[in-house]
Formats: sequence, C-alpha cells, structure tokens
Amino acid sequence: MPKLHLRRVFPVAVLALALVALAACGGDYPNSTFSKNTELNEGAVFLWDRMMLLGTIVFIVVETLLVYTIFKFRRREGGPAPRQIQGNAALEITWTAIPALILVFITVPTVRTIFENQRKAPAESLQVEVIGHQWWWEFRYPQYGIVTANELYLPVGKTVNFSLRTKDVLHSFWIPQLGGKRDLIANKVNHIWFTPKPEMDETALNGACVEYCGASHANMRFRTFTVTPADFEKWAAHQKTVALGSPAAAAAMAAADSAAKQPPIKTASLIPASSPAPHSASSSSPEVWVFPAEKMSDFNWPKTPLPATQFDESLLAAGDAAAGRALLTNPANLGKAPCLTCHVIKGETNYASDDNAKGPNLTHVGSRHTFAAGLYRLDAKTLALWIKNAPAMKPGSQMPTFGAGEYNPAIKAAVPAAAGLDDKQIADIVAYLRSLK
Amino acid sequence: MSNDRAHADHTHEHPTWKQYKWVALWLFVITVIEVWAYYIPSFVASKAFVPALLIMSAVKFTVVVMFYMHLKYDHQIFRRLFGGPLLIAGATVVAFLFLFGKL
Amino acid sequence: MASLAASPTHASAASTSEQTGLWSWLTTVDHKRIGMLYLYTALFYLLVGGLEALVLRTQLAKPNMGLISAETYNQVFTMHGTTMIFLVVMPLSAAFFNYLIPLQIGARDVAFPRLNAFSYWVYALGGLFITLPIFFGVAPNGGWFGYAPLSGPTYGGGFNMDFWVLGLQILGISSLAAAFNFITTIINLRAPGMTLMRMPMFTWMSFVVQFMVVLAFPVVTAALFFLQFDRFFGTHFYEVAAGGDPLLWQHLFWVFGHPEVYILILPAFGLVSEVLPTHSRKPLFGYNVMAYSGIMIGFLGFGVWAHHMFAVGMGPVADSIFSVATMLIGIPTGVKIFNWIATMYGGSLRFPVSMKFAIGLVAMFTIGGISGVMHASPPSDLQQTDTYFVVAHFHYVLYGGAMLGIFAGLYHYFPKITGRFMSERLGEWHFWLNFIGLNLTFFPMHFSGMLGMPRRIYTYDAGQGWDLFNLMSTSGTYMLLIAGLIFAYNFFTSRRNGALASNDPWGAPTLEWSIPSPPPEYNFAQIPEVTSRYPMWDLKAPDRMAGIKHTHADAAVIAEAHAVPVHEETERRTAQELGIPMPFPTIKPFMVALGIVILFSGLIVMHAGNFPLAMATMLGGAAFMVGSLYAWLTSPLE
Amino acid sequence: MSTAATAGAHEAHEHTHYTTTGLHHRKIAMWAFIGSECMLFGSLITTYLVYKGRSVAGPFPHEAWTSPDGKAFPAILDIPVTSASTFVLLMSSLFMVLALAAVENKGKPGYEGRLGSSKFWLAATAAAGATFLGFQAFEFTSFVHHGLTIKTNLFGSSFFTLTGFHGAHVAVGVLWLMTMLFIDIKRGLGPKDALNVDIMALYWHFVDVVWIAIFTLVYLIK
Ligand code: HEA
Ligand code: HEA
Ligand code: HEC
Ligand code: CUA
Ligand SMILES: [Cu+2]
Repeated sequence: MPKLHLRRVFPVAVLALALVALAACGGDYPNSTFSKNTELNEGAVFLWDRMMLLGTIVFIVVETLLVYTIFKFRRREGGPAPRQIQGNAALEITWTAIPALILVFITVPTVRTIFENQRKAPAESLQVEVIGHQWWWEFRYPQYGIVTANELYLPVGKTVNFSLRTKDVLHSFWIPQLGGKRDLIANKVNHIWFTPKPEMDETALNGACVEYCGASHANMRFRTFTVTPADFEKWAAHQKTVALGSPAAAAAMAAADSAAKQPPIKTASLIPASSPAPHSASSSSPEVWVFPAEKMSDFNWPKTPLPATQFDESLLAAGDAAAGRALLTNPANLGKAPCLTCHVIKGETNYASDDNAKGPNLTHVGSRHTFAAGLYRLDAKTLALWIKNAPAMKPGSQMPTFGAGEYNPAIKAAVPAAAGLDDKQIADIVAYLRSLK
Repeated sequence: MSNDRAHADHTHEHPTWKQYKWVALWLFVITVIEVWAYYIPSFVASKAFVPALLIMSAVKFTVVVMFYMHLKYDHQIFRRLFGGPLLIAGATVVAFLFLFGKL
Repeated sequence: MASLAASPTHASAASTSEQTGLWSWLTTVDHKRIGMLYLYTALFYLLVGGLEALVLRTQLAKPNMGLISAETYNQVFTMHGTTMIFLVVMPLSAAFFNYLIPLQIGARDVAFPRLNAFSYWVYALGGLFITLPIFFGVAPNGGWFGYAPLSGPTYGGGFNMDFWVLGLQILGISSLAAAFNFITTIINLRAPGMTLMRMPMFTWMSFVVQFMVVLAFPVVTAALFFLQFDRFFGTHFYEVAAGGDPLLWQHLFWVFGHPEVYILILPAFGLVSEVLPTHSRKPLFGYNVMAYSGIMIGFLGFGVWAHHMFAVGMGPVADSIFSVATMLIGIPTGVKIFNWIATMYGGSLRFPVSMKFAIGLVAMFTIGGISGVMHASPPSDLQQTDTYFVVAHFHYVLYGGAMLGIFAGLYHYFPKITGRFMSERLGEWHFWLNFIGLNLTFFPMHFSGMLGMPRRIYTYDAGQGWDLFNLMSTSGTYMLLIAGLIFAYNFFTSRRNGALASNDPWGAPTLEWSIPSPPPEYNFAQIPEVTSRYPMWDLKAPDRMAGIKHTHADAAVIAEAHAVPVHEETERRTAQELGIPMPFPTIKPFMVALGIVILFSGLIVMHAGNFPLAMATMLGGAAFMVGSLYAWLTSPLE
Repeated sequence: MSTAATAGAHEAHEHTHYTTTGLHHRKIAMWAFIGSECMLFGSLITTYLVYKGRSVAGPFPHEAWTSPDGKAFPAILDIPVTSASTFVLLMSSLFMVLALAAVENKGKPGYEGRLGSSKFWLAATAAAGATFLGFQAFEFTSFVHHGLTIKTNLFGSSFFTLTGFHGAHVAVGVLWLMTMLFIDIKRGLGPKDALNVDIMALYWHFVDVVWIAIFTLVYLIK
C-alpha cells in the first residue's frame, strides 16, 4: 500500500475544495440565498459576506499555523529535545482578545439588522395570510377577499406583510430568493415582511416548507410570482370573482350579481381589511390574468415522476365540463364525489367554508400552473391521476382516493368499484376544474 | 481546592438543638406571614405582593438548606455541587418567564 | 506510598481478568470491562447509524429517487440522528470515561462499581428498545428533536414516537446514573498529590461533561414526561386545541439539546489534549486556560439554547441576547484551538494514526465552529436554518470533531486496552479515507444548503441546482463506509495479532501508562503518589521536566523513586495475592436495568389497548426492579 | 431517578479505602443528585408558571369560572388546607434533624428518653410525611370532584404533574424513612449509621425545600 503523505494529500484536498467552490459559482442556482432581491435579504447577505470574510481569515490563520507547525516541527531522530513550555500568558490573552474583537464586528451589525428586520411593517403594506396545512399552503389576501393555494402572487416594489399560522403541526415558510424563513406555529401568529425589488417583475420562484411536518414535508412546496403592480391588480381583480370562462360556469355567472350581494367570503381574517380593496367586486367580469407560463423557467416546472396509476387518456379530450360540474355540485352525487365537503369553489353550493375546508380552495384552480403544493404540473392527465388516486401521488396526502377500484395506500384498502369514480367521470371533473379559470 | 483532605467532614461543627428549634420557629412564623398576606386584598393587589412573597420563601429556602441540610457547616464542595445547579436552574426559570412574556 | 516505578509491570498481552464467557460479562463490575462493553456496543451502533446514513444518502444521490418511501426515510433520518447521538457518541465517550478516568486519577475503580454496571445495562437495553422497532416499520419518525405537536398523540399517532419518548427516558437514566458516579469518582478517588489542577485534561473535560449531564438531562426528562403524559394519559401540555404551546417543547428540548452538543464534543477535546502533547513531546500549552475554557464552554452552553429557534419569532430582544451569547462560546473554543497548535509548535512531532486524527479534529472542527458562528447571527441564520447548511455545520463538529477525536483516542489507547498496537498501515488508510470522505460528504452540503435545499426531505426535484452537490455527498459517504470497514478489520485483527505493546508505548505523561497493558483488574498494585501534571515524565524524562516547578515534597518523592531500581515483574499477581479487595461480580444491576425497561414497555402495551396486560407488565417490571434493587442494596460490595 | 441516589448504599466501604477529600462517596453523590433535581423541579415549576392563565377552559386556580353550559366552578386552590399541609411538611424537617442528631449522639448525655430517641423522631418524620401525602390525596380527590383532572386543561395538566412529582418524591422519602425506622427497631441505629441517616435527611429536606417554592409560586401568588 502506498504511504500517503500529508505533503501530497493536502494540496489535493485543497484543490478538491476549490473545485467545489468553483462549481458553486458557475452553475444555475434558482434557489440561491445570496440574491439581493429584497431589503430583508440584503441585510442577510451583508452579514453573510462579513462573516464569510472574517471566517475565511480565521480559517486561513488556523489552518496555516497548523500546517506550518506540522511541517516545521516533525520529529528528526537525534534532534534536540523540545523546549518545555507550559504556556504563555501574553499569547493566550492575545488569542482570547482577537476573536473577541472579531466578534464585535459581527455582533454589532447583527443586532442592528435584527432590530431593523423586526420593526413593524409599514401600514400600507399588502397583507398576506399564510396558513400551513399538512401538506399544502393556503394564501389569503384579506384586503382583496382572495383565498387561494400553493401559488403566491406578489406585486414588486410594495412591502408584503405576511402573517403566518398553521392549521395543524409546525411548518416554515421560505422563499430562498426573497429572504429568510419564518415558522408557522400553532397557537401563535408570526410575521415577516419584505419588499421585492422592482426589477423582480415577471419572476417565478420556488418556495418550500422547511420545518419537518410529517410524511410529505418534502412535498410541501409552492410557487411565487412577483409581478408588476398593474398585473397584480389584474390578477387580484379576477381572483376575487367567481371563476370565468367556462361554459359550465355560465350558470354560476348568472349569479354574478348575487355574488356582489353575497357577503364577502367569511374568513377569520387576522388582519382587519382596513384599506378597502382597490377594486371593489364588480359584476362585470374582469379579464383573466395569470402569470404567463412561458415566463416560467425550467426549474419552476415540477418534474415529479407520475405514479403507476393507469388512466384512459383518450377520455380527457372528450371531458364534459357540465357533467363534471353536475357530479360535484349535485347533492345526489355527494357519496361519489364529495369534493365540496373539503374544497370551496366560490359561487357553487359549498359544504365547507374557507375556515374549515380540509383542502385547497379550487375557485380558480384552472388558472394555476402547478398543484398539490407545487408537486405536479397542472395538466389534464396529471389532474385526472390525482383525483383517481391522490395518496399514491403524494405520500400521506389527506385527499382520499376516488378512482373506482384504486388502492388507497393511506388506509391500505381499495375503493369499491361501485363507490368510486370511473375514468369518464374523472375526465368530466377534470374538464370542469380546468374550466375554473 | 488544592489538597482538601485537611477539612474532612468530621471536623466540622454541627448546628445545635437550640438552632434547630429557632429555625423551626422562623419557618413557622414566615409561613404564617405568607398566608396572612395572601388574605389581605389590598396587599395582594399592590406591587409589593409578589416580591414580598418571593423574598419570604427565599429566606425559608435558604434557612432550611443552610441549617437543616447543614450546608453552612459542611464541606465547600457540597456548597458548589448545590449552588451551581441552583443558580443555573434559577436563571433558566427567569429566562423562560421572560421568553414566554411573563416578566 | 510507593512511587510509580515500583508498581509491577508486565509485558505479556494476556487478558487480565481470566474469567470469560457471557456470564462474566453480564455480571462484571470492573470499570475496564464495562468500558469495553460500552465500546463494543457503541461501535456496533456506529455501524448501524452509518448504514442508516448510507440509506439516506443513497436515496438523495439523485433527484426524485424512489429507493425508499417517504415514511421510511423519515424513520431512518430520525433513527440516524438519535442513534448517532445517544447510542454512538455519548456511549463512546462513556467507554473512555469508564476505561480511563480511574486509570488517569490513580484509582482502583469508580466510586460505585455496581451503579456503573447498571448504567451500561440501562444503555444497552434502552438502545435495543429504541432500535428494534425499525425492523417492524414503526421506528420513531419525528426527527431527533421530536418537535411537538408532530410528536404528540394528535399528529403523531401510532407507536413510532412512543418508542422514542420512552427510549430517551431510559437512556437518560443511564447517563444520569453514570454522571453521579463519575462526579463522585473524580472528586473523591484522585490519588494523593493529584489536585484538580493536576488532573489529566481528559479527566478535566469529562468532569465538566458530567456536570452538564446532571444539569441538562433533568430538563429533557421533564419535557419527555410531559410528552409521555400527553401520549399516554391524555394531558394537554403540547396539545394545540387545549392552548398548549409547541414552543414550550422547543425551549425545554434545547435547554437540554444545546448543552448536549458540548457533552458530545468535550470528551473528544479531552482525548485530543492527551494525544497532542504525547506525540509532540511537550506539555499541553496553557493547561490552566484549557481547563477553564472547558468550564467556560460548559457554563455558557446553558445560556444559548434558543439559537436553534431563531425562526420561531421570539422578538428582537431575545434574538439578540441569544445571538451574542452564542458567539461568545467561540472565544473559549478558539483558545483551545490555538493552545493545541501552540502545544505542537516547537515540539518534536511524531505522526502515528492517533496524532493524525487529533490534528484532523483541530482542522475540521474549526470549519464546523466557524459555520456555527454564522448560524449564530439570526438574520443570516434565517437563510440557513433547516437547510443542509446546518447539516454541514453539525457534521463538521460531530464527525469532524467528536468522531475524529474519538478515533484518535481509540488508536492512542488501543495498546493500553489490549496490549497490542493497531496496524498503522491500515490506520493510515482509515484516516485518509475518512479525511477525504468526510470533506467530500459534508463540504458540498454547505453549498446545497445555501443554494436552498431544505433538510429532512426524502426527495427533491430536478433542476434546483443541487444535483451535483448531492452526488458528491453520497459518494463521500461510500468512502466513509470503506474507511469504517477498514477500521473494523484493523480493530478486530489487531486485538489478536497486533504487535505487542509495552506499558508506555508512546512515552505519554499520565498515570495510566505506568501500569501494564492491559491493566490488571486492580489497576494499581499500589496507589501511586502524584508529583505533577506529568507524573510519568517526572520519572522517565526528568530533564524534560527540569523547568517545571515541583514542591519539595514532590521532589522528594521523585528522588526516592529514582533511587529504587525499576524492576519488571514477570509474573502477574492477582488481586488476592496482593491483598486488594475487589468488588464481587453481580447480576443485580443488570436485573434492575431489565426491570426498568420492562416497566417502560408496559406503556407500549397500554397504547396497544390491552390495559390489563399493560398493568401486569408495568407492575411486574416495577416489582422486579424493586426486588432486584433491594437485593443489590443489601448485598456487600466486596 | 431516585434509584441512582439510593444505589449508592453499600456501594463502597469508603472508610477502608482511600478517598481524596475524606468525604463519603455517597454524600457527594447525593448532593450532585440534589443539584440535578433543582433542574428537574425548575423545569416543572417553569412549565406551571408558563401555562398559568393560558388554559382555554376552567376550572382555574384562583378565579371562579362558569362554563359555557352554565356550570359554576369555584376557584380550585384551597389555601387553608394547603397551609396546614405545608406546616406539617415544614415540621417534618425539624423532626428529621432531631432524628439525625439522635442517631449521631446515641448514648451521649442529653439524648436519653423520648426526645433523644431516633426511633421516635424517625417515626414522627415518616408520620408527618404520610400526613402530607394524606392532605395531597385529599386535595387531589376534592379537585377531581370540583371538575379538575389532569386531562381537563393546561392548569390541570401542569398542576397535577408538578405536585404529583413532588408527592412521588415525598412518597419515596416516606418509604426510605420507614425502612430506616425498621432497621432502627431491628438493630438500633448508632453513630456509625449517621451517614445513612444524614443522606436520607438531605433528600428529605430537599423535598421540603421544593415545597417551600411550590407553595409560594403555585398557591400563594395569584
Ligand atoms: C459537537 C457538537 C456541536 C458543537 C461543538 C457545536 C458548536 C457550535 N454551534 Fe452547533 N449544532 C450542533 C452541534 C454542535 N454545535 C448540532 C447537532 C446542531 C443542529 C441540531 C439540529 O437542528 O438537528 C447545531 C446547530 C447550531 C445552530 C442552530 C442552527 C439552526 O438550526 O439554524 C447554531 C446557531 O447558532 C449553532 C451554533 C454553534 C456555535 C456558535 C458553536 C460554537 O461552539 C463553535 C465554536 C468554535 C469556533 C468558533 C471555532 C474555533 C474558534 C476559533 C478558531 C477562534 C476564532 C473564531 C472566531 C472569532 C469566530 N449550532
Ligand atoms: C454524532 C453524530 C452523527 C454522525 C457521526 C453522523 C454521520 C453521518 N451523517 Fe448524520 N446526522 C446526525 C448526526 C450524525 N451523523 C444528526 C443529529 C442528524 C439530524 C437528524 C434529524 O434531522 O433528526 C443527522 C442527519 C443527517 C443527514 C440529513 C438527513 C436529512 O435531513 O434528511 C444526512 C444526509 O446526508 C446525514 C449523513 C451522515 C453521513 C453520511 C454520516 C457519515 O459520517 C457516517 C459514516 C459512517 C459509516 C459509514 C459507518 C462506518 C462503519 C464503521 C466505523 C464500522 C465500525 C464498526 C465496528 C468496529 C464494529 N446525517
Ligand atoms: C377529505 C377531504 C377531501 C375531499 C373529499 C376531496 N379533496 Fe381534493 N384535496 C384535499 C386535500 C387535503 C388536498 C391537498 C392535498 C395536498 O396537496 O397534499 C386536496 C387537493 C386537491 C386538488 C389540488 C389543489 C391544489 O391547488 O393543489 C384538487 C384539484 C382536488 N383536491 C380536487 C378534488 C376533487 C375533484 C375531489 C372530489 C372528487 C376532491 N378533491 C375531494 C382534500 C379533499
Ligand atoms: Cu410543512 Cu414541512
Ligand atoms: Cu446549539
């Protein structure tokens, strides 16, 4: 066996580390924490840079001393016996004092930044409520009366004040590109605020849950779209109405004026909607505006492999939205398609309210790009597979299996063929959901 | 704590019978005052109530530890074994009360 | 009192205590054999924990891998953390406490030999209790810090976390009992002349650690009791619906959890402080400061726990206080680092494998320490917490610190323990593969973390910029496995076939090297008289010790020792021949431990819904425990 | 955990062996154990205090409460009764020191008769401890009758756990005292047993001291 020498290995190790560092600078890192996209993260990056500098100096000093000592004082046979030094007060005081001094340069800006970040958010901020669920995100805009899920729209140049809470266990809300995270804690409302820089318009970002929350913690992701204020208003104006554009929803549209009369969605809002919504709900249907798909980058599109679940795809093209709507909304079908006991679709007869719905609000599900907490691309086939057997696509998912004969891994039982939905019915439901723009 | 064999524990003096009884009397009297204070609504409402009670129980605590547990007379090692943890425990309790908004 | 030189020495590597066989191991109260039990058990769990890491890393090698399910992954990472901390590093440290502390302070055994056996058996049985469920797919799955309410009955139903809650309670009993034992041992069984400021640095660091155990474990015990009551008796400590506060768990856990990390590292620091001076032929630089900095680290360690909770929104004042307090720990730790380097500086360095590992600790721990300080700045930590950057930090301090230090200690003390050397050649391989492997595994995690990869995820999507780093980490892990296997081979073959070692193969300065390798069961035929921090150098290298002040009394003892010619005894005497009373072997500590574990198992049965059987198990376990305890307490020690 | 402390008994015949400080192993271990118990009770008391006033439903310690369905619950804590039991426990500490003095000074002048009898004082201490436990049993049952169990609310959970842990410590102490009394009756305790009694006394006083804190923090401060 070759005798390895420090002399030979050390440079190799250093080289390897340097290579890693190089690799880190070269690639495409869509979730980098080093961006300066918000004032919040500017503070963090400033501290990081300073600590990185000081840390590197400390590292180099220590390792250089170490390596120098190792080489300089290797034992030579017959060499003189080393001087027996017990210690040296001056030296020891020095290497106590210097680190203490270094720390002053870290603690002072740290404390300053802490107090800066945790000031009260400006009063005119956009309020967003983030509610964590096992394992998806609910987003509410109390100033607009919007309840949505898994896709977050933020206007650039405007401070967003998030208030965070959870329906069950702890989660943590994080968009790496925009700044540090904040935990969602039961029996507590947390806050974090920041302002996306204007140059962030038309940007799509990934976010994630970063507090371990059970089986599908890894699958609790979300998308954030930072858009111009004008686009944001367009989006919001549309989102707060009932869904548009689908022939089947036409009936619901007829009730559009009654929607205006309807009291705004009852949400146990944490933030009083003090400032009136910029656009009051109108019966005239605003145009549909969603973040343009072509502006999304490759990393925004989920690549989660699809499950082995079979689906007769030819049915999808022929999906009948009206029939799908009937399945969902006709109380007679509640046994087979109890969707509205867990989901809310504004404008339809709901059995659940926004505050006790177990699943995401589906009012505008057709206008989303991804679903199931950013795990899948929202297209007809994937949606069909989901309705057929959600737990097979997302471990532990609280959405039950509906496909006739499908095996539900969560409860280790198959759905009786008669009780489940067949592929045709699912295709109809998909058509309806997709029409909910 | 160099060579601590010099003061082995049989050399120390003990508290006496008389002290024991005085201590008991003190404990009794302070307890009576504590309970009495509890029944004076105006005192309970005053700012002094909580500190007064805390001080009284701290005195009782100390008296028992010093005399009944003869820490006052015993080897200093015991004082450290007890005092250190007590300090850290006390600090931790205070820190918790602060963190949970009770202070 | 006799001088060191007069104590019998012995060159053969034959095992000291002649009794072998299972029964002798079950009943032993000899601190050295108990140390060996700890060592073997913990090395076994190192393999288990390492294989768990291997599973984790293989699943993460590439995006969207399907090697194991989410649920399995969650169980494996929870068990990996729990195993490595409670069943590997703490017990490996305990192995050294047991084996070395009495030898280093010149004692024949620990203060309470049977309590010592008890500690081991509680650990061994508790380890099984918490590990076996993985074979039934019901291993703990709430993460190693079991955050409520996910660990509570509402969201953590099933048996998984039951095993965790109860298992940690059991292991806590073991650690606490051992801590009381070692505190007493170190205070009360030091040989004449060994003042606290003459104790070997390993004993010093162990002393600090015992106090940390004594203070930290009761807190997690209380926290676990609450959780246990919630799970089994319907209380509401962490139940959200009743107003319970999940942050209470977090605070209580970390009041324990942070000191715990120093409980893991300080023994390794102690070992390194033995190895470096020996192979530098120089005394430890700044002994006093090294001791005080250890105390300082231990003390400060109790005031920084909330740095694990910067994301929970404690408010700016608390954030600032905990941030500054945390950073302060960097100062005493830095002192240690620099003093180690100064110990080597100007020395005459030799590089056996133990020395390489010791230097490895100095080099690698520094990296982990610096990333620790980066965590300590909340605005920056909010970008790091719960990402792989944290995983990188704590593996640098745990693997690059604690494990490397322990390996240094193993190579260093192997000749003392077995009378034989480990192969240096294989050791070199072990070291270099470890050194490269650990950097390859954990360095890229800094990048994946800062580039947005959360921890505790069983899978991640492609295209997030993490693929390369994960692949590197995974390949590094395989390198570590190979290193580990080489080590295991070396360890087992050297025990029987290694080159023979003398009493003092390294020319080390402390008492344990004055007695035969392996030591006789009574350790010291005569309790030695300690003349300075480096009693062995006083005798063997008087010129080296010339500059060191000795009291007149000490000088006289040394002079007397030099007057007596050193005689090697060929025949090893037994304790009986020497008239040294030895404690009787006894099975009772094992039985008490067994009773405790049975008692706890009853609660699992209760959760299974069989109340009568549960009561029977618990009462049976309790009766067995109390009966054995009574028998123990009424039978004489020796 | 008390096993850890008691396991020391008979562990070493220290007097025949060399010790560094001349102190007894077991006494050192006992003080270390007591130090550790400070952290345990510190955590339990803290939890009680943190959850004070956080219960979402009554009954409450110091205020009366009417449940949503109209049932009235009085304030739970009964200060007079607890004051009495506190007094009993305090006095038990006096008995304990007298028992220790009696053992240490067996046969010396001034220690004749009942007041110098270790049996008498050990029995008195055990009896006082048992009385305290009796009070606690009474207290617990009456709370349950008033609608407060360990499952009722945060107050119930933290209160019963804290005082229950303390009660368990008292119970262990009473058993220990009775064992010692049993030995005293069987063979008589003398100065050579002083260490064993001393260690037990340390434990007992510590349990008393914890109650001093609990009584003020839990019962008296509103
Ligand atoms: C052996 C174990 C060990 C050790 C010794 C340490 C040491 C330190 N740790 Fe670490 N830590 C862990 C184990 C350990 N840690 C674990 C397991 C976790 C994660 C738990 C979990 O979430 O699962 C963790 C997490 C953790 C966090 C929380 C991160 C998060 O979750 O967001 C923080 C935050 O402050 C932190 C800080 C520190 C600091 C400041 C030190 C300091 O003690 C380091 C001091 C050392 C040095 C600084 C280097 C040497 C000094 C010099 C050369 C002098 C000059 C230096 C300067 C001036 C900077 N650690
Ligand atoms: C001392 C503690 C310790 C040690 C040594 C290690 C060692 C390793 N850990 Fe550890 N790890 C933790 C403590 C530790 N870990 C903790 C506390 C967590 C957090 C858990 C949580 O989040 O709850 C964690 C989490 C954790 C994660 C994150 C999981 C996640 O968040 O999803 C990962 C991922 O890569 C990982 C990898 C590794 C690897 C590759 C090693 C390697 O270094 C392992 C190498 C070792 C071997 C391959 C075994 C070699 C075999 C031998 C030496 C045989 C000897 C045997 C005989 C002589 C019989 N660990
Ligand atoms: C028991 C409650 C429940 C019922 C009934 C239910 N769902 Fe769900 N649904 C959920 C939950 C919970 C989720 C979130 C799952 C996740 O992402 O982990 C969900 C998610 C979804 C999503 C994805 C939404 C998004 O934006 O991520 C769609 C679409 C959906 N459900 C459709 C349906 C349809 C159609 C039906 C009826 C056939 C139905 N659900 C019935 C609970 C339910
Ligand atoms: Cu939600 Cu992790
Ligand atoms: Cu920490």
